[in-house]
Amino acid sequence: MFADKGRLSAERFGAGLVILTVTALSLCPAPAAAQDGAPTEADSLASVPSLAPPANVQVVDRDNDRGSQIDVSWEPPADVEAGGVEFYRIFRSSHPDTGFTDVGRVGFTQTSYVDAGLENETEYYYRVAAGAGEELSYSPTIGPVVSRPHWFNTERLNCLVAVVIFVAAIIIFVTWAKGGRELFIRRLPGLDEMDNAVGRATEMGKPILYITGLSGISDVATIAAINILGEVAKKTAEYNTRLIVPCADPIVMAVEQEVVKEAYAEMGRPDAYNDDDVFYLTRSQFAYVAGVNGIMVRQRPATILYMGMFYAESLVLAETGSSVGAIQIAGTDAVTQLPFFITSCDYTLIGEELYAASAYLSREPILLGGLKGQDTFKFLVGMLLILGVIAATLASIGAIEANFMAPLYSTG
Amino acid sequence: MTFIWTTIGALLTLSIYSFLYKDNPFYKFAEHLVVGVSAGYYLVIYYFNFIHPNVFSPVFLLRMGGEPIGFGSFLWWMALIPGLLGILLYARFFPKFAWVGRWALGVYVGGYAGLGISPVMQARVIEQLRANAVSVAGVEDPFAAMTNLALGVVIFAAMTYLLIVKRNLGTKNLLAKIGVLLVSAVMGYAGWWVLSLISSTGVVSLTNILLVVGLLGTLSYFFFSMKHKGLLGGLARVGIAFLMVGFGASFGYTVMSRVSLLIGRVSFLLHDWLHLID
Amino acid sequence: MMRRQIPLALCFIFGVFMTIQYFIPHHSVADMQERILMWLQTLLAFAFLLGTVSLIKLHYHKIRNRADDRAYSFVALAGLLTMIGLGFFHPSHNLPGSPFSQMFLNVQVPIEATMFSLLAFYIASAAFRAFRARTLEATLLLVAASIVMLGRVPIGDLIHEGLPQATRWILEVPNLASKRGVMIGVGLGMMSTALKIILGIERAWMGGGD
Amino acid sequence: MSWAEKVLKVDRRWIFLAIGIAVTIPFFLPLGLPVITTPPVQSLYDAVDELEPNAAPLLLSIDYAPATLPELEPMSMAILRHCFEKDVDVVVMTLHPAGYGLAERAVLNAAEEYDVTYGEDFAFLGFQPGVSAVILGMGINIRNVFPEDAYGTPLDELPLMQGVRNYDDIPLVISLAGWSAAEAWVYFAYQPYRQTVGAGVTAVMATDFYPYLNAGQLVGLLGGMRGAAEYEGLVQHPDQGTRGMDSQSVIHLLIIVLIAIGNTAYFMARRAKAPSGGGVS
Repeated sequence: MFADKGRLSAERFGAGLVILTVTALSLCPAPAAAQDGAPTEADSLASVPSLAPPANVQVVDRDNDRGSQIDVSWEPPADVEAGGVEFYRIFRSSHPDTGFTDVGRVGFTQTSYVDAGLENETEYYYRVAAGAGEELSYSPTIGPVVSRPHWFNTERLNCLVAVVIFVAAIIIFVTWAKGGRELFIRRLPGLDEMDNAVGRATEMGKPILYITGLSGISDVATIAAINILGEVAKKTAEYNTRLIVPCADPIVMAVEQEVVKEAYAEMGRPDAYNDDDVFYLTRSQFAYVAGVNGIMVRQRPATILYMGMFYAESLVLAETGSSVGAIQIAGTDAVTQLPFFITSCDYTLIGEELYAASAYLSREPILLGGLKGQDTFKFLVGMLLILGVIAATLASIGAIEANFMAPLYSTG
Repeated sequence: MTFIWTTIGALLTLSIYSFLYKDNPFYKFAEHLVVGVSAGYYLVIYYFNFIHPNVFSPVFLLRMGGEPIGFGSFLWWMALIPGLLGILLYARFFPKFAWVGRWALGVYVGGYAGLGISPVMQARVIEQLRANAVSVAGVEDPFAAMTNLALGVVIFAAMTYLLIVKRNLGTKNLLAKIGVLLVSAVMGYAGWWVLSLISSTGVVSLTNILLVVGLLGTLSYFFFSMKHKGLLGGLARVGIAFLMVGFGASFGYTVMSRVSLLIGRVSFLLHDWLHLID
Repeated sequence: MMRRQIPLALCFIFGVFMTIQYFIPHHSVADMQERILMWLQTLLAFAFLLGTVSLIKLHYHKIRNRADDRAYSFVALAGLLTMIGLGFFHPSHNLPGSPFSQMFLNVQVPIEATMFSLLAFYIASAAFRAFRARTLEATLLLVAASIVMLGRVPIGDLIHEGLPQATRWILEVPNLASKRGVMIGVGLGMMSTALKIILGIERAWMGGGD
Repeated sequence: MSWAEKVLKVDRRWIFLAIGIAVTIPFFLPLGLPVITTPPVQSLYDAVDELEPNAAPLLLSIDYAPATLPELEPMSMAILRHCFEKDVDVVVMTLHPAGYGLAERAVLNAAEEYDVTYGEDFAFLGFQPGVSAVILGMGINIRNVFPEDAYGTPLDELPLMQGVRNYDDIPLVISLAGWSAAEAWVYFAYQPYRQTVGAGVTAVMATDFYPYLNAGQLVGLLGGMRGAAEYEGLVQHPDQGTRGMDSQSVIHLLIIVLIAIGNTAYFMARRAKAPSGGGVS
């Protein structure tokens, strides 16, 4: 029900589709197979072969998969003139001679098929037929072939190496920072204002509203926002200012209640914490907005903080907040919503700055060390980009034969 | 019946629009109603989509996805685990045992944090790097004309800025101002002409150079552990410029669909409800 | 030990498993990963009761304390309890035309759609208020937004035929470069935050106490 | 207070009022701004236009939900009108659980305007869950997925469905969706079966679909309300899309004008405050 999530979920759905295909491909053709029955030698001889069969049929275990899949590939009939192929059908059996069933059908431009839903470590035989209308022309039987599951996706080797380097960089700098080094961090103007914003609310005797967006913990941005909430709650506890946190996700609510309670306890004011100020509103995007708008116009907070993942609701919230005269500081990694916060808020943390914020506010050496690790990796990314551009350019003007950086970006 | 439901929807629609004027009882009513209704909706939907099929049905009814499963079988235990973790969350209702709830949160936070590493490296870093590691020579450039024009405008703007603001030329009187603008315009035009000449050879792709410089600049802006001075400072400023153009584009791009939504609501009121237009 | 070490250990174990499963296609690991994802979603479903109790408590307190606008708290509770009643105790709650889906389609959907459409008003007022050529950066934002806005409607074609082309250029060159930069930066921030959670460096989520 | 300062401090409710008026007026007084047809819309129109009357039907998959209704419903109306006008048979279905009522509404409303009969000139198959499985399954035999239409009539009893087995008998599929359903048609109908597919998507999604168009995986594309307006222009039946485009144009222009007024006032006010001129910061 999150509008604007369209594209995001479309990406996720893309991955889902692939999984679905696998099941669909294995399920759907079943009725068709029943209709066609198993082809026999007699069948293929009976149909007058104006069509040539597919050539050079090959079957191999599918690489880098979870198992149960076999790649079938072929070449178009040698004698294409004999008649236009309209489609190919793939037949499978666990015996070389009998029991072939129709497992799939593809259009004439395709020359491969992934057969899924098989038993691992079992021998299978295949035949591929070129078809036009009612006519089918079968290839010879190919096999046996056995499908096996794999323990490592070699196409993701580059990603694994990158993850290992990244983890190493973070751990090295965190350990280094633990040794008590002074670490520099550049100014983040929005966060410098945090103290003033809390102070202003205290002076005016008005509450502070803290909004962590609509996402759950599954978005890392929410975790970053929760870490920042801990620092903010310490300040409100110190200044004795009311902190209101309406939540859109019940688990986030549970965690945020703990975080705020802990911050108040740490500042020696556990009695000032009120469970009713960190509460669940609703998961529904614009129902949540309706509720928060109501809180804004009735409680008139002096300061509003938006941290975390936001969708289309960002501007409705920020404009209502600005109309009640609140100082607003936003921080989000949602690229599409940043422009709206930038236009309506006093300060905006852009993208990665949100993740740097908890280190910046707490000044804990360990967290600052992590930031240094991030920067190191970022430098590496920049260098790889330059190298990649050089390689691509050399390859396209023909100075080198192949783009030597390509394997680095391969995607599995 | 349909008309009654439509009228309810229309009145609620008007109640929300009344908020544009100011907070009022109608808005308060609609707001509280939708908060309650949607919270209830999600409770029901999540129960029937997750708890019932994944926990209740297999554990108590011994059926999973329509298939019977054995009591105490592997699948049965696998269905019991999320049920137990879920019950742990309710320990919060009893302050003495509230800490047990952390076990469930540990699983939840850890599980999702784990998903925030490898796929993120793939999709947000490697894929983006691949898409942006473009060749800057010997490729087709459909945007060449626009890029040249844009760079010409940038030269013009930069000249004007440098001459008027930095050098204080032309702040004295109108004539000087026009002179400075003219000079800048000529420089910008010349720049555009030279660039057009270069890109017409088809050897260098200025567009792709811009893509690469823009990405490097944006990345530089996000350096935290170094002062933004010198080369880094310059690149970061370029990065900010690109960021701002990007944000402006996102803003302008979104306006259309938001206006479509408003048109949709107006059409609902005037057409579906009042039948004022056909 | 039970109170802090076990949750941290669970967080570490599940975090590491979910990190490395990405590289292991084997069905035993893939099945486990799908199962864990199901657990996490189910856990969230359980948490909705926590949320609902929080909402009820809030409005119950308002009513008990005789807050000024407690009448609306009755409205919220009525809406909530109606949906729960129709959802759990009315047969066929998920069929088209059932009272549950009627409430959803004719109460929740129009209100949310209208809230969403408020954006058209706010986008205009935000543009008027904030789009001022105060600085170079603000000017770039303003110019890019104006060109893209005009380049996408018929009136833009009438003003200048180059506008749609300029719009595409802005979207596919400077916009793309900057979006990629933000994405890469955000990716690094995400991974580093996730890593710190898994390693137990960042443990705010646990709250306090022993 | 100078006029510039007054303008800068204007109550934003005046702006809201202006937007409200700007969106409503074109509903009553259409401006009839010319909508220039873009190539992706033209090619989709041509694909429909080339279909033979009273022969193999067009399959229209109305896959949108209420949230994207304003942008996508005008498209379904325009396409349905085009078909009914030309006596092209249409089969309508939906892949979105919330799309059932919307699809039915569109097809019945369009049918009312023409002299067409259910079962002979058009049919409504209803909803089936499982996006990719549905699309793939229909490639083998539509009856495996939709044994009967939305009202319980077996497909064989519908005259226009006789002889329609699978994609071999459907010259064109059009999917109208505000989510990934349109992509699913490319992946699971075009890729395996080489079924000709066209799509209509929201304005925000449109740019993501250009690669499919360039690669020939889509025969044509309608993007957002503007795409609908262009199609309405081609079938010469201006309706919601065209009217919406008037409102769109007016509001976009209004926003630009507001920005211009805001900036003029801003510079006037600043000049008034700092008469000595000098360095601009």
